[in-house]
Amino acid sequence: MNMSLMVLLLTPFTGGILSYLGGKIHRSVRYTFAILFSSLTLVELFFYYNKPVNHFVLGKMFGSVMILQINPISWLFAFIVTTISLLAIIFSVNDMEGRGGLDFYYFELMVVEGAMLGITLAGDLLTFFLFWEIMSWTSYLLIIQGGNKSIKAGYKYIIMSIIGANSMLIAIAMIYGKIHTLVFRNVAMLLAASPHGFDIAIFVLFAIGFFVEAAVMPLHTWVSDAYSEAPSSVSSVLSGVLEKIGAYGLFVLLYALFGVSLLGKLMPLRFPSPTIMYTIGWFAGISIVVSTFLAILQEDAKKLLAYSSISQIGYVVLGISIGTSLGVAGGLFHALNHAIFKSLLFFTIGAVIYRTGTRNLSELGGLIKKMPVTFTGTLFGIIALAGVPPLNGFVSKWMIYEALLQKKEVFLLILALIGSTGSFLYVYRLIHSTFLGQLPEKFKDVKEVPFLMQIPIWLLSLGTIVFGIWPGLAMNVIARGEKFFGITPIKYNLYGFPGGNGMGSLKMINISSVFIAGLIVAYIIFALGAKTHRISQYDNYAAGQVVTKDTKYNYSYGFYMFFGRVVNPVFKWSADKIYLAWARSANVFGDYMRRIYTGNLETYSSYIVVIISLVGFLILLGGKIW
Amino acid sequence: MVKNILIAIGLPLLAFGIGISFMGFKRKIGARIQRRYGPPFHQPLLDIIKLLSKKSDISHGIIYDLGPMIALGASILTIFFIPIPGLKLLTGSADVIALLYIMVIGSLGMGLGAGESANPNSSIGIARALTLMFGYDLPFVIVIISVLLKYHTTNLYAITQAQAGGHWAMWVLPLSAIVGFIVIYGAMGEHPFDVVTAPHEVATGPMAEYGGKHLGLLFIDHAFHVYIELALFVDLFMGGASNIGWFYVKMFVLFLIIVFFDEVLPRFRIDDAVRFYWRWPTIIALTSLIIVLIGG
Amino acid sequence: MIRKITYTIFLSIIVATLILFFVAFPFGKNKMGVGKYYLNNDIKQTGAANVVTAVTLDYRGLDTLGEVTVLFAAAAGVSILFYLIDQDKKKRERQVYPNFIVRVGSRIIFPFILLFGSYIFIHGHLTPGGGFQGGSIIASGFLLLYLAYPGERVNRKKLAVTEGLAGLTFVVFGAIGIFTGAHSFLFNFFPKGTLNMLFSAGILPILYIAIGFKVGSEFAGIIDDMMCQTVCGGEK
Amino acid sequence: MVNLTNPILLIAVPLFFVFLAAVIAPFSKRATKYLPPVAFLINLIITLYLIPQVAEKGVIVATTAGIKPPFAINIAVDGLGLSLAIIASLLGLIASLYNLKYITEEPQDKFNMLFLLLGTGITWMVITGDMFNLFVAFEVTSISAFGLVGFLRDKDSIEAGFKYLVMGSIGASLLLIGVVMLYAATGTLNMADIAEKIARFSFRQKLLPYSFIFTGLGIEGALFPLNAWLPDAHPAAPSSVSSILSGIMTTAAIYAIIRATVTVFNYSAITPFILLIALLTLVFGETSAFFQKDIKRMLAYSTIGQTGFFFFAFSLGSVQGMQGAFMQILNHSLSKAMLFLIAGAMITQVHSRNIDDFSGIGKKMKISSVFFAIGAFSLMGLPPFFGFWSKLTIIFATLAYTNFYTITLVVILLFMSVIEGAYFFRVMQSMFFGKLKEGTEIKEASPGLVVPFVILGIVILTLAIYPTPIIAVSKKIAVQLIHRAVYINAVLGGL
Amino acid sequence: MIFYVGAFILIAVGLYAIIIKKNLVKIIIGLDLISSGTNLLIVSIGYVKGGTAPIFSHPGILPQMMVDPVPQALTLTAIVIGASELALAAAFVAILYKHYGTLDIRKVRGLKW
Repeated sequence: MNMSLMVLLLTPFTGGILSYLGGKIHRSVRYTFAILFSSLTLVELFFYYNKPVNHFVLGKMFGSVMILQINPISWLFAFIVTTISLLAIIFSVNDMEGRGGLDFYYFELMVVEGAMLGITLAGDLLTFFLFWEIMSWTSYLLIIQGGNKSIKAGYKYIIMSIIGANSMLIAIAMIYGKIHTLVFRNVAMLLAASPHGFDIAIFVLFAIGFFVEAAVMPLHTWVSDAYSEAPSSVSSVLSGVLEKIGAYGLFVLLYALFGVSLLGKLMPLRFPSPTIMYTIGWFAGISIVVSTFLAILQEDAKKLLAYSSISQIGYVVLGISIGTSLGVAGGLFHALNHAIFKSLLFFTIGAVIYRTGTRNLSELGGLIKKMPVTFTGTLFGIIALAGVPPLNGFVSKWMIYEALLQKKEVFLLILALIGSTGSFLYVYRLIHSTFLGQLPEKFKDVKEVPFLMQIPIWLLSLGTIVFGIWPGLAMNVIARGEKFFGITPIKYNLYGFPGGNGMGSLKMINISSVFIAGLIVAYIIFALGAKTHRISQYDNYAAGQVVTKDTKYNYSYGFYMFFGRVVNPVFKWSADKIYLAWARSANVFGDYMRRIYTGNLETYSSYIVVIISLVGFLILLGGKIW
Repeated sequence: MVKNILIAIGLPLLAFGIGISFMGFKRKIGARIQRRYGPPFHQPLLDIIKLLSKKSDISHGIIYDLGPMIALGASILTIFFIPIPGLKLLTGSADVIALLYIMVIGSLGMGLGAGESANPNSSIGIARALTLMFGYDLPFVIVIISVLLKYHTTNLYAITQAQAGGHWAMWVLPLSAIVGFIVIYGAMGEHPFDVVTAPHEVATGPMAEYGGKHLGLLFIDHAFHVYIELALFVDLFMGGASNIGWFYVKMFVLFLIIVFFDEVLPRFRIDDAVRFYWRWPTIIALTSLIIVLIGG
Repeated sequence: MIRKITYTIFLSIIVATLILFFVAFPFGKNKMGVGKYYLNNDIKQTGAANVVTAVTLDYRGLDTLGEVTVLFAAAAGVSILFYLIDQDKKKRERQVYPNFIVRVGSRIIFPFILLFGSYIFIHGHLTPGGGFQGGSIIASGFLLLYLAYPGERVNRKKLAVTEGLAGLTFVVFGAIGIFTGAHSFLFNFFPKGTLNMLFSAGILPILYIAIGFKVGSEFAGIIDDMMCQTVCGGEK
Repeated sequence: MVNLTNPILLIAVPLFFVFLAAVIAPFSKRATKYLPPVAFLINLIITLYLIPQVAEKGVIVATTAGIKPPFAINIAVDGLGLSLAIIASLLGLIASLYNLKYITEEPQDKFNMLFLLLGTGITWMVITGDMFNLFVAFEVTSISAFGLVGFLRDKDSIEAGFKYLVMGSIGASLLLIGVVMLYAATGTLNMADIAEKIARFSFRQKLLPYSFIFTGLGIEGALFPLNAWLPDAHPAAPSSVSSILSGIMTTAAIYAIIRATVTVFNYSAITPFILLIALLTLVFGETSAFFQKDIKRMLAYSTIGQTGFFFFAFSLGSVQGMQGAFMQILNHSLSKAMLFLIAGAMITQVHSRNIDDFSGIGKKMKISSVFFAIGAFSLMGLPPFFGFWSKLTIIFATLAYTNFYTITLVVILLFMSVIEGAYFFRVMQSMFFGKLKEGTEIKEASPGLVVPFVILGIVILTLAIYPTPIIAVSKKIAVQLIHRAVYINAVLGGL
Repeated sequence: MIFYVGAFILIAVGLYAIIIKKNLVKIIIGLDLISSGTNLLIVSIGYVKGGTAPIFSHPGILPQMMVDPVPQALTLTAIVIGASELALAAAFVAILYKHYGTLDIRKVRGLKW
């Protein structure tokens, strides 16, 4: 049984190779292998549902063992990885049809899945970093599948991701230099044994790496381009899983490597939580609010979702950074929930793009009549995303709010609440401009997406409901994980939280049942009234004018333009522009620097003379040689 | 059990009754301020009955129908989480923070329905409504947080209990109460924040396409809405009440003040409204919050 | 001007440091380390009267192999650089020949030059001189011929074969050492003979003869390339 | 019984073939091109035969002229030397196989001889145990390299060749002066003997000869600022030659520096200085590579950067640093050689060296482009390729002691690796996803060109899948190198 | 000692020529000067005061009377190598002249940066 952790890890890689080779035979072979092996991974994963494995030695490197392990938290993230990847594979069967290089695409998709699985299963920093690097460059290859523009986006991504990985590498090397072991448990033990000022540097360097991947605010600039230009299924993997891996990294960093008490020791306590964690919380808070504002003003559906991802991952990071049991649980739970609803939204928007070929919000509209399933999926997605009961996004956000309140981190709480309110604006924009309003004439013949593409939408919509009404399902895993890392889990039951200790109570089943009852009452009143009859979308109030087919009688461009007037002055400068300015000046500097290779022979030979005479000068300075 | 069923049936009726009476008062008082005679006090009820009993009605699609229903259902949901004198109701299932989001469901349903109607006036109205909500939410959450911090609980019923005996939050946290009062204007869409439904600009905004029983449902919803806002403020800042009568009186006084200002103020442009909310109310609310933080 | 002064200063610093370094090893002082061993054991180990030859070919024979290889590489490099795509151009156009005296004189002297060169490398292990010197002298004979008869060419094929065979001789004689008892490259497996006799010092004379041929042919080749370049391919 | 395991055969056999080529050439020019592969193959087999011996004894010493080492030139092969000899033979074999199809210019016979000589000289440099012999081997290498750089005889290659020649000659002279100074000081030329005798000299006394030797070798070893000839010379040569030059020749010079620093001078006090030089080499190399439009020139600058990288690792002076340096040398040699071969194959199709003209050829030249990506990934140190492990080792070695100084070093190091990633990814992007130019007929290069670099690619992939033994071996090599007494005793006391 | 100084000055002058002189031929002359200087240095190192040539031309000459043979052997090698370099350099200059029509190094600057 122990060996099968290796089997679990190798399954997606094998699947990738097989589907690549199978694709050379026939495309159906490719799909079969890809779906089969990714489902197999999921099935294998369920063998470990309640069975942590601590130590599975892969090999020995640099005098430190490379091990695989699985604990409830890594199980949770592995579950996210495998599920979303499986759905993405199913979704892209139809979505990617007709593009070139599909064998390679599936290969990459499964390799990325395997690499992310490897990250969650890693039991030491070396394994972790190994898979991290594999993940970064394979996911780069996925991003650039989306056509010409995506290449530029991918370039940005890979550069930032290399920077992040490298800063992580420095941190790992510093740990290795300090204690000569890289296994998580030993590292935690030894770090705690001898706190030192450089540990803060280690922490910061790690955090940079994770911030890039998780897209926390100052290092988020790759996200909006990469998510929007990549193929839809890739975007959902990126947003649903890749960001979560960054969050997982942060979790490991905070709780498996350093621990709250050590962090408290490293910097004197002045804030509600250890200074470092509080700082991370502020980064998260700022990314929640700022990216919400940016999302509100987007015209591009996928860009909107991309900024929304930054904002939502801010909640995850914020939750993790609070440091209390409730906060951690909230953060982890939100990671799961965000994976579900954000992938769902990327799938539905992907479905819209698949049928209409555009992701410009102002060109779309009225698709509800043509694509009801997609609409339903989007509806569930946005309700969950906005954190409105009774769906899952609400529960985890609520936990984070409560945790913040408990810790009296009120300013962060304000940011979190405001971000959530702001998200109503953009989710409404998203669903309104795509599905509601006027159906443009050119999309008259649009059909619902094929069944294979509906499957992920159905399943994920179900997920938003299930985890919304029965949060205890997820809390089972999270609580066990918290126990594993030595955090006392909060009280919970299947339907919610009994509360206590400064924390409010929540019972999701009551909310949803009363809501349904209210709906029934409203329906009764509605049904008592006269029968309605459907009218055409052009039969509309237009202040006396007649709306004809060629009229664009729709409000969708610049939806929140007036809001833009309020916030635009603030967004004149952005992190992206600053980075670009740095890059430009570095470029100029480098261009000057390389002028040292003048192409002149005499200059080159003079370098030699100068070097030797410098040595000679040094010797002469000393006066004598012998 | 019987009591529970009675509450389940009675509470919505009570809330509706209170709400509809205030709607009547508003029209009457407003008319008197403008030196008109005004419609009869029960005119809103008559309107609702008229609308519901219309013989023909149009529909733009399922979500168009569903929108008002969701709005009404959500309002009914909400009232069960706002304690009335002597009853905890379901406050144990959702605390104040949850309540904030439960209250949003209605707007979402409303927005969906209005969006489906394919009328740009509705869309603009919803866009304004959401933006306005974003605007007043910032001071509002700060106010809520200061109250929660002050009373060390997130349970609305417990907050009400803590204010028993005249220790109203209004007196303890005057600045927060003032901001809360300003926020109610936005939440209820009263002047100067009635840009959402501004009939002269966007033809009553979200409701532009609605008529017949749909509009009837929305009227009922509005009655609930009035009740919710007022009851919430009373529970938060005015210490609830010992019996229904007092509760009603407190709500009425509050409502009276709101209506007086409502009738004499002009209208903010939407971005000015947001700017307004993010400036003074926010600063005042933050001041209050800091006072709470320091004072413990 | 500033450049000149600057670099003069730099270079004088280098010279000064070098001088300072060599103060410890003054001119004329006996600095011998391994040299002493060579002087003492030369007769016994190699049987060559000329210790320099013994060092060059025996103790440091690998250096000499390298040296020959370097020369070979240079010759190949020169012929690469002067290689003309158009083979017809290699045909030499008739030019004005030098005067009669030069032509006839060179023909008379040429055999003597060859003889002298051969003498020098054959007696390399006995007297000052050796393969390189002898080879150069031979090559100078070829140069003389070229000056006298610019229109004629050496047979490059034969030169190349000579060159190759000479090199092969060196390598093969060196390699035989590996298969003899000593398991050592360039092992002097021939009888040492008597000191100061022509047939002495084992394989050293053979190696020197090979080097002589090799150097001679290589230099001749380089001269040929250069002559060809200036006379026939010069203008393009 | 033929003693195949005498390391001197590594020199003798190829030289035999070179002179044989000279004999054959007048009769058949075409026949000469089959000689280098054979010679390199024999060399490869010999080196493989030597592996168990080196593993057993540590250092194997071969004498010349049957005289004991201090008094005659000796060949001393230790782990590092043998590994480099293996790499040199392997790259030589592959590049000469590549030459069979690639070289169409005349005079082929001379080219093949010089090519073989280049490989021989490199092997010679890494196995010799004598300072002056090192100089001779150095000259064999560089003179054949001068000729090969000028082989195409166009404007660029002649200019580059001339610059290279002048620089290389100055370097050789400096090296010679340094060697002579050592002789004046110690009266011997054998490395081990010098090492023993120089121990009585102080740091200051050793500085001048060391700096001469360092500068002389540094010119060939592409150290800043002596490397200015390299970006001209490496691209100007035919691609197979560039692959040898970039892949192993600079490395051989660095080997000589390492040998001189560690074994001969035992000069650990100099490391801060050479660390600075290594860092500057790295920075200037990578920065300049970033701005190149010419693919071969870019690769050449990248070679400078990589040289700085592994020289940096060496200059850390620790066992782990040496280990990292060795691993990076291995990685760089294989990858860079392959990249140059692929670039050559692509240039035969595209007829341009401008990166912009390479856009979209990934769709037509699939094998070449994929292997280009493999090489680039390995060079950048992306897992699971071998470069990842070497990069990791070097970083770990640098940060063995954490302070602001080492952190700054690592930050610079990794920043440069980001730049390297940036330009390689740029090229690959345009290759795989760029638009193919209209009206160009590009197809996969002929199998004669593809097969050699595919072999090399398979070696790289094997290392990627199974890096552990090499890492273990590299550790052994590093330990052996640091414990210089082993080498000295084996040479002086052995036999 | 004057031999040493002479050798160093030759080397320095050679380097000077390479750096300062613009004519290609002068540059290769500089190269030659360096190698000549080096050779002179090597030979003068081997000199032992009052020593004779290391040749056992007649029995009366004993090893103790001889100068160091090693530098002489080294010089032999070094000379050949220097000569080879020079030949190659001259060839390069000839081709450069063919390409550029001038011997001015300032004109030969096709490759830079």
